[in-house]
Amino acid sequence: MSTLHTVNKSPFSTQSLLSCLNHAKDGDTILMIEDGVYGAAKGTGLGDALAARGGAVSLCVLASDMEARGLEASRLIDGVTPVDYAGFVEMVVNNDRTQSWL
Amino acid sequence: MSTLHTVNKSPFSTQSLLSCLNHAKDGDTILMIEDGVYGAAKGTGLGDALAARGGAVSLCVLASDMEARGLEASRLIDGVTPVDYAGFVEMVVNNDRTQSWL
Amino acid sequence: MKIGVVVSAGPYTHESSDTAYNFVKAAIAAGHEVPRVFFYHDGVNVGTRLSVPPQDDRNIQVNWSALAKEHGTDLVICIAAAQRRGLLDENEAQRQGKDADNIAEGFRISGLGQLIEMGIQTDRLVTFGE
Amino acid sequence: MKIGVVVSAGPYTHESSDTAYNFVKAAIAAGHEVPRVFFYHDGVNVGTRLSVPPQDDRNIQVNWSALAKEHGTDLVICIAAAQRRGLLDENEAQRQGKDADNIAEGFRISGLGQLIEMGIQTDRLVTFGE
Amino acid sequence: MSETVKKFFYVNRKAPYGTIFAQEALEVVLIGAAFDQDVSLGFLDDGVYQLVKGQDTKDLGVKNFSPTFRALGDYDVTKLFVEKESLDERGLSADDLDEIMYEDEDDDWAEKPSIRIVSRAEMADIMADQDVVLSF
Amino acid sequence: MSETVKKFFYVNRKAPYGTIFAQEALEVVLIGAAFDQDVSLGFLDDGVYQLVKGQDTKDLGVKNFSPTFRALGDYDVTKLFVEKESLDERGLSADDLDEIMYEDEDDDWAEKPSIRIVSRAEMADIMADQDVVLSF
Repeated sequence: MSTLHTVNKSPFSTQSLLSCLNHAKDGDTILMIEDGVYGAAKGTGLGDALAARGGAVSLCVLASDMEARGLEASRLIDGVTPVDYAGFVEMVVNNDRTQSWL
Repeated sequence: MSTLHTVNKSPFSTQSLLSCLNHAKDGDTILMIEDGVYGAAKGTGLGDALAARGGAVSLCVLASDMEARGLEASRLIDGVTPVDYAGFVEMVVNNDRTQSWL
Repeated sequence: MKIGVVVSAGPYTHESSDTAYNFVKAAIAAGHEVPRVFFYHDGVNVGTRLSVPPQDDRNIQVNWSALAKEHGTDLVICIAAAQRRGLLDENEAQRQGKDADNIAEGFRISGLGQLIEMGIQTDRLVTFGE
Repeated sequence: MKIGVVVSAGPYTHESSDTAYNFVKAAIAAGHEVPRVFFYHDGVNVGTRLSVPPQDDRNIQVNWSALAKEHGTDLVICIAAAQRRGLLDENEAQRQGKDADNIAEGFRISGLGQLIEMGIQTDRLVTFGE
Repeated sequence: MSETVKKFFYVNRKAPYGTIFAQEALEVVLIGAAFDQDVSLGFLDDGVYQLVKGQDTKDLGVKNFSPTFRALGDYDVTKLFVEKESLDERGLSADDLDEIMYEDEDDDWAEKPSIRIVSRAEMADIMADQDVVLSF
Repeated sequence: MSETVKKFFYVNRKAPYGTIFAQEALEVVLIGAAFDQDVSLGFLDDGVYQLVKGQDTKDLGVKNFSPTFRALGDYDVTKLFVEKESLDERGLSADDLDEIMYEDEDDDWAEKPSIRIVSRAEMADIMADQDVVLSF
């Protein structure tokens, strides 16, 4: 039994990613979409908090939202995987529920 | 030359109040409205940051938004003044410009 | 698998309705079923036929209407949320004494029960919002 | 003093249009002039005459229209923002080949220049938004 | 209605009045109650503000929907989980919240509190035990 | 038009694409440029993301408006203040931003950068020196 969490807000303007990290359980997946993709960039204080959960929780980011914002794969925190919409659908199917951190 | 700053977001969900505090200058006024009124409550970590600027910056909160949310005057940080809409208008007039931290 | 989708933010203003549209297309392409999309909060505004986006921009309403036509997806707009925000079909307009309606083809107005029903009858539910 | 006001969030969804309305009433009551209110972003949706809020709730559009009638306040809806979001007057509807319009009495549709002009011609400008 | 009983969870993370999400979430809960599912509500982050007592919207001119929470028991919605850490961070305690009761039909209609204060870890466990999560 | 020249300041605090505010702010700047006022733009908090180079919205299906910033010089909008602390917090530096140039008519049409990196304290000073502040 696992959950897919989606986060669509910048972690620098809202607390959504932080709250998501505080509630995600081992084996869950966090997918960063829309302005949420900024949370996947390394070199920030938040990035360290995210990377710390990287083993227990799968971290993904929506590729088309990265590209729109000029966020290159080379800037991603180690262990964060870019996915396309087909991958997004697969994650929804492969987890028991999806929770959106709006 | 002084500025009225309005903050309408909860400081626990967005960074608006913090960013406002980081840019307000001595002699300015910060008015907390809508969900921003939660920033005026004492007993929180953020309250201390706000109180620290309380001497140099005037801190106000819109009374009707406090009442709607059940925030009683006794819970306000020392030095924060509740105002009504007439007071809001006066502050707009008495400062040289108004900046909304949306 | 049956996937239900909720759209709860307004078109153009927030990216959510675009993300939802891309997601639904991908889900159908992968062989899943998206029997219904439920539009709530400002999401109801996706269903207005009066919007005229710039020529070089996508037309969110037209995209959704085309998707409904092609795949039979039931696009349901919440009646309570729609009334507040001024989104009406012909029946509602008549009932409310309004002289115009603005709902687009492929969308229909119904109650919140349709959202709960979607939650019961689908295997997964995904919300896209503000 | 002349005070200009910008409303940039949608009605009911965000409190901003209520706050703006209360502010404008208080400013006029205090003897100031509010020559214009400019509606931008989702704020344009304040001006639809098709909204039907619950009986026990306030009617945001009706309140603004009454204010415009009583005090002559110029309620301007941004045309570019309005087109995207499906807010049209009769002229615009005709020009865009749409079969309905939805603007309320007391509101008018015009360009962004009206916002800049308001900034130039008023002594203060206050923005209420999302 | 359907024979299936699913666990429905309503996630409330936003303050009341500044935005309509809290109020429109409650409208879903009320309609959803008719479907005989297993319903819980979670209040965390700014969502805990929805339950603060003493809300008075007279001067604001909008509808005060907080009394509706007290009516939820009549609709058999009796599980309102409130996160302790979210209260703490906001300088609030359980005493600052409205008293919301229900009558337990399995216990001779005894009056019991609907609000249950839970830790963040417990809230995470509750979330992980749901079939349908609706986020507001 | 009016004879008055006022200092107009556009405050950009939001990221592009997730919401429309950045794009619709730019639309105001373009129209406003015709009014011959003293225009500056401030980019702080998530607003600095608007200027990041390499934006490609092809797969997203929305319009890429970032090239419009490079055209602002033609409209005599040449003062784009970017807050250094906001860049730092996001792991960004000036090198990550688009190159935006203008031709200085007072200096023999020399090409000069429109983007000026300023400290938070300088941004506060710039804000405190304006007549009209438009927030997005």
